Amino acid sequence: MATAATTTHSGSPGDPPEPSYLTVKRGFRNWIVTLDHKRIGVMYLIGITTSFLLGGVFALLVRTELFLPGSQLVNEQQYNQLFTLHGAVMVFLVIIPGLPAALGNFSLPIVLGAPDVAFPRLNLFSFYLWCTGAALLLLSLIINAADTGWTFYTPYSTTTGTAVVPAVGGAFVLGFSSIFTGLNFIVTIHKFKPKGMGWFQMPLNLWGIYSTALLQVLATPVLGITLLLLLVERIGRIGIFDPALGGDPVLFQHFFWFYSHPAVYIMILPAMAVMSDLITTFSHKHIFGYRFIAYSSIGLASLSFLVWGHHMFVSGQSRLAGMVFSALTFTVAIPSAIKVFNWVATLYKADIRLQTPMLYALAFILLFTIGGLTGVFLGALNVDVHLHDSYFVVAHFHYVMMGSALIAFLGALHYWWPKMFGRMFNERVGQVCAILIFIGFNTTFLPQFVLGSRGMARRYFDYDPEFTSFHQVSTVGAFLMGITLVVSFGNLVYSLFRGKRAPRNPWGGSTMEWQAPSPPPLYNFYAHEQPVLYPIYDYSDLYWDETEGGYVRRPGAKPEAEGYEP
Amino acid sequence: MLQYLLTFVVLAQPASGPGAEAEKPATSEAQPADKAAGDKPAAGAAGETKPGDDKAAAPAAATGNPCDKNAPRPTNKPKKTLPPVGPRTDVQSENYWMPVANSDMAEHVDGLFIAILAISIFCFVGITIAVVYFAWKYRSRPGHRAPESSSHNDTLEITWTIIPSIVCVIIFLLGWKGFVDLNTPPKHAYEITIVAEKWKWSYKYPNGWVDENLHVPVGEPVRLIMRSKDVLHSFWVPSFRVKQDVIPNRYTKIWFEAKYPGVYRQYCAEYCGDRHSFMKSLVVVHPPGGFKRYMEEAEAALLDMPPVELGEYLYAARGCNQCHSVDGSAKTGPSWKGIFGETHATSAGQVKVDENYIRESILDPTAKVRTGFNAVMPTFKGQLKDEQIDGLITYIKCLK
Amino acid sequence: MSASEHGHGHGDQAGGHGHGEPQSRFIQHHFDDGAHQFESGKLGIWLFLGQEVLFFSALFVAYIIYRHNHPEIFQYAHKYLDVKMGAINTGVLILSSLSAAWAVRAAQLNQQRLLVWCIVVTLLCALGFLGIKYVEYSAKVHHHTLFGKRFAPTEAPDGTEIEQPDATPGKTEGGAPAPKEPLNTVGGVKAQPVPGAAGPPPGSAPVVPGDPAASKEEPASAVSGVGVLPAIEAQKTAGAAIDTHASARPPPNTGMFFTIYFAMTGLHGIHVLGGVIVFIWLLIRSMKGHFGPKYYGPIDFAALYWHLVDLIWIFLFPLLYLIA
Amino acid sequence: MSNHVHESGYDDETHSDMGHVASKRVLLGTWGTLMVLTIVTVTASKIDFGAAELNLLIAMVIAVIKATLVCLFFMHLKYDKLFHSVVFVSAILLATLFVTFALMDSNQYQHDVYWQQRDFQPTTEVDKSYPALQPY
Repeated sequence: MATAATTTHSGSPGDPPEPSYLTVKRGFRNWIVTLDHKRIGVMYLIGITTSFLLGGVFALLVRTELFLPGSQLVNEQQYNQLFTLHGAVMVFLVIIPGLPAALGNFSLPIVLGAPDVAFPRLNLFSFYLWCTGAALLLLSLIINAADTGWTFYTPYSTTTGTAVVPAVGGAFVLGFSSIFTGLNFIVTIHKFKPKGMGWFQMPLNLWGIYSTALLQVLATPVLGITLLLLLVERIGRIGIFDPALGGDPVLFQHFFWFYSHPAVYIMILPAMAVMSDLITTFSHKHIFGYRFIAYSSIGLASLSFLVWGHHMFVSGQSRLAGMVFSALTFTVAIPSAIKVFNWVATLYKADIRLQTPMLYALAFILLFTIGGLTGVFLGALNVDVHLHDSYFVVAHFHYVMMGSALIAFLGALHYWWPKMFGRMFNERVGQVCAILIFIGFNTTFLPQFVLGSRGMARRYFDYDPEFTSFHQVSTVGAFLMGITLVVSFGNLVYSLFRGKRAPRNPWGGSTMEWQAPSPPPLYNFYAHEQPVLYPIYDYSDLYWDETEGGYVRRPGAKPEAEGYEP
Repeated sequence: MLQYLLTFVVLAQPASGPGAEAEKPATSEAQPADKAAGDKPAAGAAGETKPGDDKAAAPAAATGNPCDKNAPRPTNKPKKTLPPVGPRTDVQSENYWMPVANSDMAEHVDGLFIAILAISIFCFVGITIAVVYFAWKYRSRPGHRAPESSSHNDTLEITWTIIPSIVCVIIFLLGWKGFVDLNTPPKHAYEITIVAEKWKWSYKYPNGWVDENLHVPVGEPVRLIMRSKDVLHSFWVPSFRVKQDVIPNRYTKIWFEAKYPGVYRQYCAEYCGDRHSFMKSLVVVHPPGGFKRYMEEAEAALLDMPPVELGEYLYAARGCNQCHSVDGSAKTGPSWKGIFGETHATSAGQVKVDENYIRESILDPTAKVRTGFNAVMPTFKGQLKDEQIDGLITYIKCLK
Repeated sequence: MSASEHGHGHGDQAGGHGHGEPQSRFIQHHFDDGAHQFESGKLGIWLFLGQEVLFFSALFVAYIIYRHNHPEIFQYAHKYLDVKMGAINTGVLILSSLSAAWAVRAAQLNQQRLLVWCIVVTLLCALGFLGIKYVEYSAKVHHHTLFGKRFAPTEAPDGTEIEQPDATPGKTEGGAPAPKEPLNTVGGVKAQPVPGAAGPPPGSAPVVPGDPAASKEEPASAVSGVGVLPAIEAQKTAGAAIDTHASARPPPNTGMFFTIYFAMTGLHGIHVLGGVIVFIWLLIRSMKGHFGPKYYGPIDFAALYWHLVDLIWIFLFPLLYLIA
Repeated sequence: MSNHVHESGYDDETHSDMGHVASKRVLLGTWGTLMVLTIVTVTASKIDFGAAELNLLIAMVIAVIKATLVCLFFMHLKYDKLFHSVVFVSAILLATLFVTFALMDSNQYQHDVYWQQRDFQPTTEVDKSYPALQPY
């Protein structure tokens, strides 16, 4: 697609030759039926941030309730509904579509220099599926929110009187939105790579998105069939999971976790992908161990199918299966460790600029390390017997989901914000927010490790008095983090109106999206300015240009030589 | 702890009174309880001892119709009560991370936990120092250029792949060894049945006593056979580092051996509905001998009711209802309705159904088998005490 | 997984309108040329088929686990299915697979009339398949051999009358009627807890300090704790025929076979319905002459999807119908 | 790309510009074999081969043969890009992985399951204690 015409970048004097994708067709109707991947990405972003704030409100309600033992705000059933919806909204609505659909949709075609994704109408259809799923979840919230936990374990989910069917229906539909997004991205990466960009000249962001998409396509259907069987079981009493009719509740757990473990890798792989790009851009230095990071992404994707049993060590799974799954779980720890070591090695002898996205990236490395290491506790069989379904697990998965995937989402959002909306956010406020979120997050979830190992069970409305002090520290941390998140989103939205005009390349990125004007036109590049594939992660000929207010390539920079290996 | 011992001393007097015969089995707790697969179920803790003041209970027959369940209780005999459970003794623990460890397996788990914790802190501190140091040393400042550095180094990559793999394999093996111990209870463990239902645990002891707290002897392996009546629950005692889900359509088993007496907390760990956080109980680990006394108390309390009611309870508790009906319909065994006093043909000729025949067919069922039924009834010799047999006889007598 | 959304998934892989000669009007703007769009569509449909395989995989897992653990149900219940109908259905689907493959060939060789005919044959076979399925389902409903609690056949597969233990519907899930849990009624005589029957009266039950739940409800020391477990084991070991004439009656929980039968064939039927909708849409477009050697993507992808539906039936048929 | 492609069966060089054209001989041949195999599998199920597993094994072998035939010839996998076969086969491998692990586990704990609930009637009816709500 990208013809290799070398062009010099004329600055952006006066009005640009083509209107940007935001202004090309105004009006609500044009946005609703748009096929442009950037607009769909922005619509996803709006949907996801609102569901994130909604999920956050549920989280803060749960934390306030737990400030003291006994009932403060809500009774036990409402508490159960609160944590169920917090789980369902955050997992199905925010974090699974978050990085792949919102930011992936926006960045994938531009990084490839392509005008759009492979199947634009399928892309819009996925967004409508996401909206239907969100509507169904809200319907469940309005009627009588499901109180089964986001895992919908039977036989409780088939015998409780709350509105489980809309919630399960919503998750079912959201599954298909995720499948079609994954399918779209795999075909785009296969068929729309520019000339000269082979598999090992691709930015690492695409490796992450590719392995996530593989997981989305091959794992999510099992969630679809599981939730379909759950719906039919609850309404039609077919008896496949119902112990009285011969069904087996542990079989439901096998079905559910066969999807849900690859799902946690759907959440973390795009985060790792973006982080690889972020760290190398802000270290102004080539990545260390490109092949190892690329292979570990694919390794994680394939190993994630083998390990789902470690969620079921104490749930009636046999001893043999427990042993097999525990052994396989440790193989999954290795690729993550390789990635972290390679990122730290990238920081060695670099030229690090601690701007907001980089602060989020460094926070990601530290929080993901804690998250990964606490996973080792839960992988060891007899330690997991004690720690399973305790607050230790709650802290572990919040470190990996919130601490890693959400922080990476914020980092990537700040990284691509100038490109998406052509505005620069306030750097100082962004940095302060990043640090406060890091502090707030740790105050919230570090005490929960101790709570868990001391014997506080998960999903508890009331707890023994000796755990009170830990819960109070955690609640304070939760409010600090909540407020800072709102401030950081406010900072971004404020920049839409008052922000400084963004240059094409504010951070000095070497990948192709920084050659596009920000915000890019409808087909990502001006007709006369087709993108040139420069060697990625080679920052030698990028220098800061005052007039442009951003990084510019030296005019003589030669495009990528054939078979260049970053 | 003192108050706890006091209540034992006061109540324990009658048990060691004149009634205790010599043939009480030596290690009473160790008797395997009503074990599955047909081996001889023993009578649990209490042997043939009869609480001293039981003679007073006999007069129920003297005061009129024995079948009258709500006959007035003889006033001079107060209702037997069991000692209340003391306060928890596991609030403080010397290990910052874990509650007090109360079994060898728990100590093994603590050891592995601390080992992994050390490795994790070492790795985390190493990475944090590296990140902070690099971020500071190579921070971008005027005149600072990123010095030349290689873009990959295979030996380094191989080392930081091999080392974590070896550490992981070691942790896995240790974890697995502990898990295998957790899943292989010793042969002679004392068995307690646990039934979990929505928001309540019931612990059923071999002598028929059902309690809402788990009472276990110290130093003895105890095996728990658990099942649920409705949704998933999970039996978790943090001090024993033991957890196992309780599933509606099957038995799940777990075992532990308490090392120190005391009262420990027990939780439900698998989400099971509204009052999930209130579905908890206490594990009372009795000092040596204390458990046997508690079981005797429970046994005495269990027998302290009019014979006809005791007979009715045993009809259901000991599974007689599986084969004998009370509404006249024949099942695997003959119905008990109205058979008292009639003569029936049996394998040993015509027999009048009276107290002796009933007692004999309970203790030696195959002696005189009713014609038309096959001899499949298991014997109850040694399982039922005399008052229990009298209770059953009175109950059959009252079944008109 | 509604068919329309799946159908839609196909459409835009090679959407676009118009009939230009060098570049068919259906080539969308962001593709280089027809081949690029076709290859993208082909990869997209293959990923979709991979996803479908996994979508059905959970049902095959349920089938294999329940058959492995309770073969007697499958031996007994599969006789209710009519092998003749199943075989006809397999033949019908294989024929429709042939006509779908032939339609692709016709499109590639620009034989418009043959293309239309092949699609019509495929559609007829698909509707024939659904018709036969409808006949089978109504037979099942008539014989009350449905899933879960609703499995209450009046006669066994070989026609012999099944003696109903008692008319109450609740009791029919096979095997002897499970008597009520003796926990809360002592020998069926009294409903509420027997005061003091098996332990101290509620008032003086060993109340755990600070736990409100204990005293309020029925004392935990209710009846028959120890009786439950050994009673079951005693029966299993004592060899007493639990029920003298169990052999005539269907094995317990036979409804499970039909749960899996209806889940598998129902989901497969929905996919056949999806295929029918896609082929009707393709019939309309091929009658308008949209397809030719330059642009036959939709036909090829619909045919691939159809072959997968046939593939799944090829596995369903022996697993459900041919259990010796 | 010549618009007209001559009729005589498929030959390698005159592909239509995009995909491979399957010849009539291949299509009819595959169809015939599939029908024959269906008849074989139906008759095979009527003969009793001793162990029940043997029956299942034979039925599955025939089904796999039929499936490969459909894949190779009807779905053009034989003449198509390798990556399409990789995707399809990896999906099938994941399905078999799922089957084997779930079966391994379920088989291990089966002896604990009391299948015939003699004494046990759990409440499968929906808990109506919640305010005025039907279980939908």
